[in-house]
Amino acid sequence: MTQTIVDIRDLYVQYRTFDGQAKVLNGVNLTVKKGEKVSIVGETACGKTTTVKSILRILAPQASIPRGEILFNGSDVLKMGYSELNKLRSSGASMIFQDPTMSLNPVFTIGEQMEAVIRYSGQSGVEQKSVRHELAVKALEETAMPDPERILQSYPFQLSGGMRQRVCIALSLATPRDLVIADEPTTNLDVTIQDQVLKILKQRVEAKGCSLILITHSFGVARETTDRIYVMYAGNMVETAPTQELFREPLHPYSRALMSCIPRLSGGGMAEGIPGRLSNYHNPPKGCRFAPRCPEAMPRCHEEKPESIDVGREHQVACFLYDKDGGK
Amino acid sequence: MANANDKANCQGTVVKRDKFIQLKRAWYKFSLNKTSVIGLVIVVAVAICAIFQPWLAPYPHHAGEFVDFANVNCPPCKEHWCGTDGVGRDILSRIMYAFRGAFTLGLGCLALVVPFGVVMGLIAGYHKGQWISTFIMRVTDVFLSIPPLIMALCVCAILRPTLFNSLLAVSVSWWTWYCRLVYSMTSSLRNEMYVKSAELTGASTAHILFREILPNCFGAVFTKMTLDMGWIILTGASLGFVGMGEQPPIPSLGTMVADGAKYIPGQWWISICPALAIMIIVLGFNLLGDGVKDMLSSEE
Amino acid sequence: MILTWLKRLGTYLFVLLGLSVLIFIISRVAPGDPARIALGPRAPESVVQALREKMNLDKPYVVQYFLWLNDAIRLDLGDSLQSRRPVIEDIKEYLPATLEIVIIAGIWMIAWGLLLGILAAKFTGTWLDGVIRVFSYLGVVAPAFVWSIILMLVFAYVIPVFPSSGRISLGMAPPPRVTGMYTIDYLLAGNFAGFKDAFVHLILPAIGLTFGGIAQSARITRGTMVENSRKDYILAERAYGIPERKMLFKYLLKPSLIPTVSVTSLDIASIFGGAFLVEQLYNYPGLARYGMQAVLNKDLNAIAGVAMVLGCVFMIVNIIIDIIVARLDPRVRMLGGEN
Amino acid sequence: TPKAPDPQGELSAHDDMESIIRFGRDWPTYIDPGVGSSYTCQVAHANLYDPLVFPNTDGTVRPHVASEWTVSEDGLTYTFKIRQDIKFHSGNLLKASDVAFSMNRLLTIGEGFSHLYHGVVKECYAPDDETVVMELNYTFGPFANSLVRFYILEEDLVMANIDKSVDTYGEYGDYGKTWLLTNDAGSGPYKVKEVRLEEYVMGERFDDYFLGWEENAPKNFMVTNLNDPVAQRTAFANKELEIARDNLPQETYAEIEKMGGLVVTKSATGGWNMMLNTKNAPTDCVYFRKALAYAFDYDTLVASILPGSAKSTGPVASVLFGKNHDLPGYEYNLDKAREMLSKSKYANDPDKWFVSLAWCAEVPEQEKMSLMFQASLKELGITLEITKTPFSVMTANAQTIETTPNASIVLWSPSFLEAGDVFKSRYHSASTGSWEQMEWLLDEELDAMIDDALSTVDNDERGRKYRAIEEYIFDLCPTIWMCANDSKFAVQPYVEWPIATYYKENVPALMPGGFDLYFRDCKVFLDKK
Amino acid sequence: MARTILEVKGLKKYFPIAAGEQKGKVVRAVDGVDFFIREGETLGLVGESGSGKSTTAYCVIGMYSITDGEISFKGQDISMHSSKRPLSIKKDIGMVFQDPGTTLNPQRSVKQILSLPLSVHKIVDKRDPEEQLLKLLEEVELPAEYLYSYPASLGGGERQMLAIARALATDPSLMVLDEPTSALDVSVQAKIINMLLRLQKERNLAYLFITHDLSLMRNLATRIAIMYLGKIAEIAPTETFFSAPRHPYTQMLLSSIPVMTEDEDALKPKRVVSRGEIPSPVDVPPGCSFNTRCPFVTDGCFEEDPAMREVGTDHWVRCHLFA
Ligand SMILES: Nc1ncnc2c1ncn2[C@@H]1O[C@H](COP(=O)(O)OP(=O)(O)OP(=O)(O)O)[C@@H](O)[C@H]1O
Ligand SMILES: Nc1ncnc2c1ncn2[C@@H]1O[C@H](COP(=O)(O)OP(=O)(O)OP(=O)(O)O)[C@@H](O)[C@H]1O
Ligand SMILES: [Mg+2]
Ligand SMILES: [Mg+2]
Repeated sequence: MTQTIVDIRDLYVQYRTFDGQAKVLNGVNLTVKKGEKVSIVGETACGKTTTVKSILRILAPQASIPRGEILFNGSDVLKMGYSELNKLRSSGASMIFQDPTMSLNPVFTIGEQMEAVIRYSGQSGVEQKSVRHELAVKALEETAMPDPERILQSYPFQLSGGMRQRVCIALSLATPRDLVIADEPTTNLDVTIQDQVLKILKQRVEAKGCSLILITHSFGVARETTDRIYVMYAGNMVETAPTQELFREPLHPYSRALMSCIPRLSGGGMAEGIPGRLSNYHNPPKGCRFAPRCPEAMPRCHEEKPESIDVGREHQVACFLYDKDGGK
Repeated sequence: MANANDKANCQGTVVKRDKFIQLKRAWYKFSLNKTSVIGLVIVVAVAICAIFQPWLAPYPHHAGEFVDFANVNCPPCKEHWCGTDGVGRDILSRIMYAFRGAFTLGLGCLALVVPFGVVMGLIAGYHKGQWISTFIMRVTDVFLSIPPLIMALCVCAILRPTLFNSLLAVSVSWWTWYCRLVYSMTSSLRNEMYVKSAELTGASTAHILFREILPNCFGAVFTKMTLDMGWIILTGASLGFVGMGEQPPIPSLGTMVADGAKYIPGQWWISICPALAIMIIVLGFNLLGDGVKDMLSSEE
Repeated sequence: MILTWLKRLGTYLFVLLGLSVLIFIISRVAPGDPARIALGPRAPESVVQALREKMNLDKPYVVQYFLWLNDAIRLDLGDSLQSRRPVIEDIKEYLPATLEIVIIAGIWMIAWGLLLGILAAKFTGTWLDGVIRVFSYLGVVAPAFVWSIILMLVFAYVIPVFPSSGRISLGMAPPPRVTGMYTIDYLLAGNFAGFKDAFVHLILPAIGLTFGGIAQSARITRGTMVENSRKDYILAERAYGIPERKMLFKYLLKPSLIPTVSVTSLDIASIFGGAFLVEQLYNYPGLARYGMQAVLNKDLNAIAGVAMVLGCVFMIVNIIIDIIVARLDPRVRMLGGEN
Repeated sequence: TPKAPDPQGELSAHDDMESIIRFGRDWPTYIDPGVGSSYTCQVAHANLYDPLVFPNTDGTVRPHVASEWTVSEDGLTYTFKIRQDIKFHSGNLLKASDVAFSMNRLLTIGEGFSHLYHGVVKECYAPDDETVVMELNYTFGPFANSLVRFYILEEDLVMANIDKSVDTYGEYGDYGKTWLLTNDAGSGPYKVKEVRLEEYVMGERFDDYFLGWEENAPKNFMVTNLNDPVAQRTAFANKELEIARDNLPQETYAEIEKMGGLVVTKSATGGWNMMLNTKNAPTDCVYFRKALAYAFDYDTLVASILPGSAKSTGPVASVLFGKNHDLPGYEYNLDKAREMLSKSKYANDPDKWFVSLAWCAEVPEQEKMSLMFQASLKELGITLEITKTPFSVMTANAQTIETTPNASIVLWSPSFLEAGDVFKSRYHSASTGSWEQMEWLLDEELDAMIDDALSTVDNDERGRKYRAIEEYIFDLCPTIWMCANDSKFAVQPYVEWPIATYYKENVPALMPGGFDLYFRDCKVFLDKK
Repeated sequence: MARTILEVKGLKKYFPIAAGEQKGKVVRAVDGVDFFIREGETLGLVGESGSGKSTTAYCVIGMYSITDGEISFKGQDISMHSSKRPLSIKKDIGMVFQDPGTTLNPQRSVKQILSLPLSVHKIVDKRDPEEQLLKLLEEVELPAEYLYSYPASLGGGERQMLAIARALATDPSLMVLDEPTSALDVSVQAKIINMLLRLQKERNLAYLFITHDLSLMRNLATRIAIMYLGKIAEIAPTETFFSAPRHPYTQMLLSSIPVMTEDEDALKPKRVVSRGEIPSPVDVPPGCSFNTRCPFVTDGCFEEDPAMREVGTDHWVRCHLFA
């Protein structure tokens, strides 16, 4: 059996706001195996970023984690001390942020930032500046960046969005890692650039043999990049399945509804969209959070929170429709 | 869709609920920070002292033409909580009266400065890149090229020392802050799509400046105003300290500190009490201002 | 790049010109006859009339302005009423003293402002943050003169550890003039006792001047650091496992310094303004006290001179601050800031 | 040969600096006797320069630079014999031509104390090295007494330092004014050691002084700009100040006394005057002025604000020659004040009852007086607007009738000790436009009386005329004579100051301003410090 | 065939660069664009970021004064800046911007926002102005109670609907929609697009619809124009565009789209893989501007800028391959 890199179990996260506690994550389960590429797909504000930020424990100070555990290579991230955590961050997992404009320090050159990351990666032999420089050049070259030397001397604002995102990829893969988390790395990029960046990301991750968590809005991106997909809605993983299987047979009403909304290149008109709005996190529905919008909701859905049910190999869905003794 | 009755109903409730929520939210954010509540309390208390001085002060007439050489330099005691000064006047009563001057100065100055500065800033910001904007902004640079207190002193030097003149002196360079603030906000707000769409609809410049842009500057301007009250009172106190404020017998905080400073440390209360009064009122406005800032900021 | 700076220079020149108009207006709208005031009440009318003509007071204001400006450019600012010397001489004499105080105060302010700001940001929400917050409120709620009075009371009177007046102790010979700043001149002359004496005289007034500035910059530093610490790039750097100390003092501090440095200009303005009262209190013979005397005595040539010179000095300060900001912020440096 | 560093030498230099008398008040702007006239300038003049004659403590004068003098029959020609053993600080001998030069310079510049001689002295020349002749335009009774204000400058030195680039005084350029701002050209007991603008003037002992030196006489003096009462008190406590200025707040004197300082009251030659502008409404009405005079609380003033001061009964201080002792003085009586008010031409015009008053910012006690006056005028329904005015601004405002406030509080003392100077400097039309007369009397009859009295050589006759004039002025009530200027000084216990000793022992001692701080007569006992 | 409502000929818009290293140069945001829109149809304008789509739209609505070219609307010349256009034109062209968060003034209530165009164009129903506003809200399927709330309390999709309502207020015949749904979730997007389609049918509206989402275009547009570096590379009816894309750039774009089904995969051209980035519009490469990325590039592409050629009905391509 392949080794599990990340195992999130029943994670709850809430944010303190002036309207009270926003109960964002509502018992999230997620596992990533070694070398596996998974993606989390969901609409805006469903808690994707919150989920992955909690892996690195870089949540905003208002956040609290009342329940759950996050096992990274077997040890619980939530119980780690500072040095352990630092080790996790410098050599365990790394993260690429959504907005490449915002995720590079504007007043340092790319070179300075890359070298700092390499310097503190815990690798041996990086005390020398020249070594660090070489590593940085190499990392950039691997992302197919032209003229790495020039890039290293540039400030972030001098680069285009695609280049910045490639720099971020280079940064996160400059040193050996077990896991790369990419939070919507291509949302702000053009399709052609997105295509290139995703290809590079995929290729680099595969070459280095590390695992990938890719967050995206787009089923298309998820399909073309990853092996397995988590569908997230309002702080819950409603469904997970290997990519092919999910597209062949989406089970959760939300997955189905969401997929139908996506315009197809092949035409066929637009679907109606999902009625209603994402419910408010301060006062979430008691049972299934999708129940108020669900066309197939049953009375039970409004009362109880559905647990994940195995419906196939690596295919789980959190819906009473598939509960053996539920529903009907 | 709905009958008239229904409509009225739902509108009514919406209006009310919305306003109520808005206010409650504002207050929640404001009161989240206990210090801003303290600030509000201080400011209100000081305002009450100033307004009701004749009824609240132990010796209200001591703020006017009054001397009592039998009671000079009396240290703080039961009768005179802050002691008496060199001609026997009750310092507490005078401080309470002096708050009036401080408020008048602050409010008067803001009343002069804010409308002018804001309009200038709106014009300059909206026309950024055109000569009118450059001109206005260079003029503000000129006014800011001398530290404001020095500018105020120079202006005071040539005017008769009165409250109104010190108000003018402070205002001479103060408007530039509002001009700059509103300028920078306007010059970015004018690129907001809602401004563009108002323009495209064909709305007049006045509408755009005062209805579309100005309301969005209110928050920042209002925050600055509360914080500035403190600054203006401080500047006024500094002017008073060199004898350029209210003239005797009307008490002014800065003048009281200056006059009392001659008697330090023997008769410390003559100077220290008004100095504390300055601190309290300015502290009040600062705390309040910070609270207002938190309240109006979008961040939680 | 050069072009940007040239353009800035043009702006500064324009501002100076505007400033001169402003100062001219201030110095000429005042009531009274400058010639008569200059010569004293008993001078014969003929002498006064002659001076009046010499001072061009009989010409229209516009002409007067240009003549005045022409003189001013050649550093001829007229004679001071109080000292009877050319104002420029007085300025040469006093400016270094005030600069000395402002520089010391500025350094003191920036050092403490940053330190406290960083500490407060680092320990957000702890008691230390609270203490610093209280301190910064104290700093901004009282004007410089109040602090000076209190400092003088405590450190010159109750515990007399610092001198309360003058630039150097009595009987101390001033150093040979090189820069006019005693501390530096003493050092240049190798006289350490003198340096110590001059320095000790600077301490109280300089500290008195900086309370407000320290508080302001501490607040702003804390604010921007806290704000920036939520930025993605800081999260990213943290997520790369860069040690906290390094984060704080390098990756977080540098971008956060930009607003702090930018508002330093305001703090320096308040130091200059405060110096007008504080030098007076400490009987410190600097340009600010000279200016204050000029204001009190309606010595218009001196007021104009002081305002002009302080305007220029302040402008230089602003240029320096611009340069520092440009150094800190590559966007400003390479794209040339807004405006 | 270069000297090896000598710690001993440094020490003795230090000792030298210890032997100093420092007096704090304001900065003596013009140590040039041709220009300056303020009190601290007078102090500097008296110590840096020598006058032709020297004042005695009884108001008379004794020979000084002039060893003797004769007056012609008609009283119009004075012939002075000049001592030949006086050295200037430059080392040159003082000659008669220097005296003539100094007088001509004084008259040409027209500032300082020139008004004492302006119009009086027709010509001044030196027929030989030992003789100076002064010819007068008319007889001037107190001429010899007035010469205490005439100091001798070294002609050659001044001429060598003239700034020719300006032509204010024709061929004399600036008459050496610029150079003399920071240098002296005198022969006095002290010579300028350092002038720090706006700060202080320091003098050091002139060892070759022609009258020689006594033991323990201070080796240095300093007049510094130290006006603030707190600074004064602190400096006094730190022994950085030997003589604290007059007119500090009472509270400060009390504290200085607690520190062991000696506080003495100087006997008054002048007084506290509230000058009323007799040309501006409403103080142009004599009854209105009298109403004001009756509304001033003299008793509280001498009891509480200036404790120990004597009341004034008129313009002339009681110790001066020519005082009219029959004058009753005004008293605090609001009924009388109301009566006067009803007689005034503004009786039915209460909106004119607005009086502006300027008090001198340098003298804090004046504020108390103003406030007290304000309170009692309020009872009469008169509004008093008080303005704290720096002295220099007061001077500037005094230049025209319009800018002169209705009332100005000024401390005034005569330049030489005779009633004549009071009249001439305070009430004669010639003195209008200066701070010394803000009354703007411009009364020709009075002018004539004053000129007449001053030209009277006979002492008794002159005294009689003086008394008549004082009565005349008293009736005009142009001034509220608030009280005598019994101001206080504070002295360190390690300093012996003869005048203070007189004051302390209540020996009548009169000295024209400046000569009271004649440091050569003082002693500093370093061992007591 | 329907009447042409908008015609753009040789439109150019250059922005001078005011500061920085490249001061003095110009941004060639739009560099010679020709197209037309017929009544009731949707012209989709696609292209990468920075290709000049928005600029073209802004020129059409008069937000920018154009550098060169000609725009006519219903036969009337409207090449001038909006401040010089007659009110009737402004009334007839509606505009919806990309980010619903920024197009609505947060300080103004829904009522004020909706009233502005009505009062400016003096089409207020005097008797019952509120009724008029409610009708507008109803038209975009927003509840009446929103009239007194502020944009902040609306969701993203609702805000965009409000923006559409505002554009509809003056009853225009042409709507310019600049990426109206790209900031929204797919579920919301579906709702809005459906609504737009309904409105188009009801009111016979013409849309100039800008997006970079080709899949969306496929389901929406009558004809599609594809822009690259300020120029239109290819313009064709939707069917043709997807079934027979001609321009290498169109192919590159199509091949880059991540899709969900095999059907879609089949539509993607396989010959062209995406490479390179769009060059800066300040330094437009000489010759054909696509020559830096084109897999079929020839020497001629570096020398001469190809002209538009018609390769089928309504199908125009700008490429040397079709010369
Ligand atoms: N610091 C915070 N304080 C309060 N609430 C927060 C904070 N960060 C996130 N939230 C809330 O948590 C919810 C989930 O946010 P999150 O960023 O995880 O969503 P997401 O799925 O990543 O969305 P997107 O696709 O827009 O990036 C949102 O409702 C958001 O408002
Ligand atoms: N006001 C302006 N000043 C200067 N350059 C501008 C301005 N507006 C747009 N540009 C430039 O013109 C080019 C085209 O911009 P435009 O906004 O039209 O692109 P777009 O196709 O709409 O891109 P996006 O998909 O990002 O919205 C870009 O390079 C842009 O930087
Ligand atoms: Mg996210
Ligand atoms: Mg765009």
